[in-house]
Amino acid sequence: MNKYLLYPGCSLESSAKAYAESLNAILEPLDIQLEEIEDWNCCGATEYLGINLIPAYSLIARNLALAVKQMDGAHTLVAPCSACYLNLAKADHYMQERPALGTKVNEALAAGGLEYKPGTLDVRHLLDVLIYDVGLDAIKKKVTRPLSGLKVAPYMGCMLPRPDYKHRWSDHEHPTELEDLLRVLGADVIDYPLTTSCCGGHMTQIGPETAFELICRLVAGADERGAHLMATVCPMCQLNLDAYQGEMNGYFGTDYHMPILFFTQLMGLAFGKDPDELGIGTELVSSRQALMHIGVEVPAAPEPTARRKKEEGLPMPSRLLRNGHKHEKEAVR
Amino acid sequence: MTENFEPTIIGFTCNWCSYRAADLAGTARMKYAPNVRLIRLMCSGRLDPTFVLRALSSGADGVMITGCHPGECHYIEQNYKALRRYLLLKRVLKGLGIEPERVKLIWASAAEGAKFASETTAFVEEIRKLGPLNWGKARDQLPVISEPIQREEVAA
Amino acid sequence: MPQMTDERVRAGLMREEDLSLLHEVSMKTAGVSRLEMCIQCGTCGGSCPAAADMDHTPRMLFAMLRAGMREEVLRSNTPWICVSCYHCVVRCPQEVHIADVMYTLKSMAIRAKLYQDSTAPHFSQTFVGMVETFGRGFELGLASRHYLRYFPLRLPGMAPMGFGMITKGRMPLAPRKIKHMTQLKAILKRAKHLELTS
Amino acid sequence: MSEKKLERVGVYVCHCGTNIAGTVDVVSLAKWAEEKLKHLGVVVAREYKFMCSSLGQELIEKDIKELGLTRVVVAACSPHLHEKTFRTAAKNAGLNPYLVELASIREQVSWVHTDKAVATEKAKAVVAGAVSRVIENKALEEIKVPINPNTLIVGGGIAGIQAALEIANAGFHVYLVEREPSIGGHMAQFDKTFPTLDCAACILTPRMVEAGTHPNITLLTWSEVVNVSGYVGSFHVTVKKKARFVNEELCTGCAICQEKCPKKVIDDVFEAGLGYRKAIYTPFAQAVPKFPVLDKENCTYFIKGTCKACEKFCPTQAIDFNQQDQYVDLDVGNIILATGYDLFDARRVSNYGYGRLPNVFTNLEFERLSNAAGPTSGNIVLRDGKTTPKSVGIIHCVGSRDKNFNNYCSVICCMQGLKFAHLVHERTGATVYNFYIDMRTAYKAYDEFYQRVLEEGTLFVRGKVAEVTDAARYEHEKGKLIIQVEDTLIGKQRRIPVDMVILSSGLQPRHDAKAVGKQFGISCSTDGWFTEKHPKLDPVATMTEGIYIAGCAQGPKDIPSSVAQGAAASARVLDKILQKEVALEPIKASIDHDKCSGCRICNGLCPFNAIAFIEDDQVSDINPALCQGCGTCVAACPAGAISGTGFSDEQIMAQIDGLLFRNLLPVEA
Repeated sequence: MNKYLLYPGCSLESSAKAYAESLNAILEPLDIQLEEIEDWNCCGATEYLGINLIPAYSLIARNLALAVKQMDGAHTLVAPCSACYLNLAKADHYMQERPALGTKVNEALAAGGLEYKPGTLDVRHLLDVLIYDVGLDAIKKKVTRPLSGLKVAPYMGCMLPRPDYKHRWSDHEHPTELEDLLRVLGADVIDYPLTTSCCGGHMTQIGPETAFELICRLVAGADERGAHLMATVCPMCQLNLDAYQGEMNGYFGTDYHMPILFFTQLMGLAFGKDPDELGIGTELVSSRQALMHIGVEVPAAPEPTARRKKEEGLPMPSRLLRNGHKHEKEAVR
Repeated sequence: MTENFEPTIIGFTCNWCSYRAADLAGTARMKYAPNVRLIRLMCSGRLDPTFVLRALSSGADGVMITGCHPGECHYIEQNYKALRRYLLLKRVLKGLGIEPERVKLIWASAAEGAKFASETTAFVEEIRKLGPLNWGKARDQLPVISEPIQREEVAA
Repeated sequence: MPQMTDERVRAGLMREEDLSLLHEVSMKTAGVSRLEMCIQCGTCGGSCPAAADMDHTPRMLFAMLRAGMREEVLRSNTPWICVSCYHCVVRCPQEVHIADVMYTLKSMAIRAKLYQDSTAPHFSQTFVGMVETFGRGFELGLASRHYLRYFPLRLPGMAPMGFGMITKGRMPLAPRKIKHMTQLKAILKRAKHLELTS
Repeated sequence: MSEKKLERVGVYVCHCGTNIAGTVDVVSLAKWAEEKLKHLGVVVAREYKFMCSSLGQELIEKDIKELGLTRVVVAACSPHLHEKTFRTAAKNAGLNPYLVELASIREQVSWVHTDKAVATEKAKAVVAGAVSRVIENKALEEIKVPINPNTLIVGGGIAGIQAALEIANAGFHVYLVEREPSIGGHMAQFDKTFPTLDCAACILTPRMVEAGTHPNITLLTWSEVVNVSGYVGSFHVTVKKKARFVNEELCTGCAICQEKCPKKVIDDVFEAGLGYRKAIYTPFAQAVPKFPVLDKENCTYFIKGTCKACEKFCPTQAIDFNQQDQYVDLDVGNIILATGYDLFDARRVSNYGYGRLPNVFTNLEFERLSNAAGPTSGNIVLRDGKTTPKSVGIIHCVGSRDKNFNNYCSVICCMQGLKFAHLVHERTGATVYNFYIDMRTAYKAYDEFYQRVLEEGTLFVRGKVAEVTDAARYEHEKGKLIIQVEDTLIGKQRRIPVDMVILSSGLQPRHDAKAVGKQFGISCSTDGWFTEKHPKLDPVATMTEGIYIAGCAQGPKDIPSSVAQGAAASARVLDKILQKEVALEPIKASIDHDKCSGCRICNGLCPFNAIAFIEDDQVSDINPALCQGCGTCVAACPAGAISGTGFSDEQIMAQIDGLLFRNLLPVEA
């Protein structure tokens, strides 16, 4: 059993409870053990960095320092929230890039009897661990209720594939990891060019008009392409798209009804888990109707048809890089 | 003592990049610390670590090794060999009880006269901070310099 | 000699000391900002999902930093509109750490008390206040304080959402507090001291 | 104690007007050298206003003759300036030129220091170093090697063709090796050439034909160099002639085989993936040579064992399924590498959507699209093969000037982008946008072309495009490609819907440039282009004697510059050929076989493959003609068996001591 350290982040205790529940439900079938960091604190989201530099990084680094104490052979710190993931990874990265910052942060940590040597931990997002450690093959083996017939828009958001200090993802703009995972679960993944567009972040709180515009782009884009629901990997994305969808509809006079589920909830469903176990039903835009597509009887999965099959006209260039690699990431390595 | 200490430094340059950088610094009349005396080699790959030890044992307080940037060596890749020897040499110096910082490797292209000048001045200051080279017993342990200085006898 | 009127300053005839502005921002940014490398190509302004709401595109802001237009930069709403999506960061051909520069500009604007609309700074400060008190975020507390002050008119529209969140158990009514609050406070106290002295 | 006879050394201090004398006390320096370095053998030290003048040189020559000097030190400027001058002077006076050393007290002393006392002290050290060193200098003789008049040119693009024709027309033989089935290179793929818009084929084809029929040119197409050995004057090269499965003696180039071949293949090379060819093909109608190539991977006969349509219909029985790869050995005196460039893979800029969005095209695709001989007969249409675009966006700097990809400017893209704008405008009447960071239209008649395109109504937007997307936000964007960009001249983000996007993909070094460089013993810059000997004054020579570079292999450039470099390289080769023999600097390493333990440590260190192991004697040996004198092996030999002339251990050790005044005064034991 692979042991990882877990930094759950504040949302998983509150607005993203469903993420926590569904994550718990899939751990056992996938044979992963997550050990929560004791007494972790908030990472400061995108707020603290804009007020004070050293306190902001010290706040983040306290978690890294606490995690090191619990390492015991585990090197990976997993964060399910993209914002938390980025903050933790960023602190680790910048403490190395600017040693002066590292020294100051450690001076502050020393006031609490703590210390963090940058580079000690491998900070990774949950999706990264599931795709690259557990692997799509292992996940596929656990699928008992393929999601065939369910049209899903894969939504990766911003802070996961960008800035991507350690080159963990296939691409900054159109990464295919979430898409690949959903396909393994049997879902009909729609072509969703907005997969890494922004959900508005904290703008729902401070500049709602800006946020509504961004939410609308995402929801409208998924709706136009026939998605039954959107799969997310981040509590903030889920909150913005789900909880503010109603207000957004009011603002624009639209009537979108786009359920937003965590990818772990979809994994749980595909693994045959009970919706209750996965926190399904806690979303404000109900997914009941969408899930009816996989509800009763699972039809035989039709072969996915090529997205742009062309019999005539000029040939399309292959999406593979010229050196035969699928991703920039592999090409660089 | 270190306040007034003027270090003496031997600098090795390669014929194609760093010596030309020094030439350029001259042509452009850039001023830098006068403590470094240069030796021209064809390539930094020619640098035998013995040269460095000889310089340090003959009275130099520091040694500056310069060459073309990685990937720009006029002999294709010999500067990488200089780099490897340099890293090894630092370990040897440490073993001898000499501060490894007394030897520094600097890449400078033929166009980088300004870099050559500023790096030289910076290195002189670093050596000034370290103070005069104090060999202590280390000089006796030097196995590499077997040949005694002969010319003294000629003159004597 | 003509007088240095405000208009002249704005027209680009700067006082000499302001030419250090770019360097100051660069030094206050985490990591290596590479701000001086900007070639004004506009990749950032083109990439920004929220550019329409900004008074200056990030690119213009960087040009203004070069020109030493301290007040104008710190009054700009651009850093506050930035949603930290990092599109500009990964696309920037000069690898400028744009998002981190935005954080720096926010903190400088707060300190200089120059940004006019206090909604965003207040939200950040309220959020940070919660974290400094409890060690964890507290959405309900944050939301109630912030919305009551800045968006009272939004509240009716949001009521169903808030109600839904609470009834579905997604918004706890009481904050959670970490165990070693004293330790966290000590760390932050030292960090703030270091911030002021550096 | 030592009976070693002292050398007779003369020291000459140059004032260089006030250049040196203004900062260094030259009079006391000369006096000091004469007195304090007497024990090293200094018999005379003089100072003079300009040592490099003929009077200064005569002074030295006179002393050599009259005082019987055996060594000379000139304290003056950098050896890179006047070493040759003073060596020649010594030679004139009967002294071996390699017994002269320059002490650089101008570039390294007077020009970079200000305090006269300090500068004079440093000058003394530099002179003492040079005197100590020169004593250890050995008389050396230049090495002369004959030049084989044949030349190898690798790469049959326009640069290689130009070089081949120049040399062939001068009456010397050229082997022109080309990897593809035909010569012509990238230029053969283009439609029009900027800024004059002549048709590329019209100006290139005659040159190709001339190269193909020239009695002094041997074409080796569908071939690659697999081995190179030797040195300037006598290189031995092995070329692999890949099997064409077509007997060149019998084939008439009638093209019936291509017509009858049932197998259609997407042509990724010549047609940039936009068109088709057959399994047996010539890449284009005007190909030189005219013989087709049978592509084994796609041939139905080779895959399934049946078909042979080409063989059946060939009127001259030229198809030969049993043909094997051939290896041809060539002896040449000089080599020109004109291996060209690869196009940057636009898929890597994923925000521009190439490979994902059908109507995003690369520049090379567009060249084929607009080419009358291309897959659409020159009709500029969308990927459906029929719709004419009503609006087109041309994006500059794709993969260039970008630290995420290639850091450098690809030089040709601005002009190419303007050319495309003109062609689109002329043939479709569509609205054309050009998105640029900086418009770079230097060189003759280029900016005038920019003016012309402006006049035609092309819309220029200054801003690097952020993304190309099909995610419409508004009704008028539906079904279009939306180009999102900051128009930096108005400081606003714009979303411009167009039907077609053309990416000006940059130029980058051939994927195998590094390996090819290693094969020929030349280096690549950090960006991967072949490194020239001097960026300004010697742009087509390399650090390896006898190897020249031309065209885009040396860096991005347009057709006129490529042609100029091809001609320049050929002039350098002709110069070598006409000299009949070449003198090599005698700065070489050599191995003392008595000391060599045969450990072979040095064998792998030499980048020029100059060191070989002699099995019979169990020792290593250095080929002096291949050795470039870097000295890495000298420094590495654990037995001290390798010595380097001109830069021997003795010389360098002595110079160290001299610089540190260690040998100045006797030290009591």
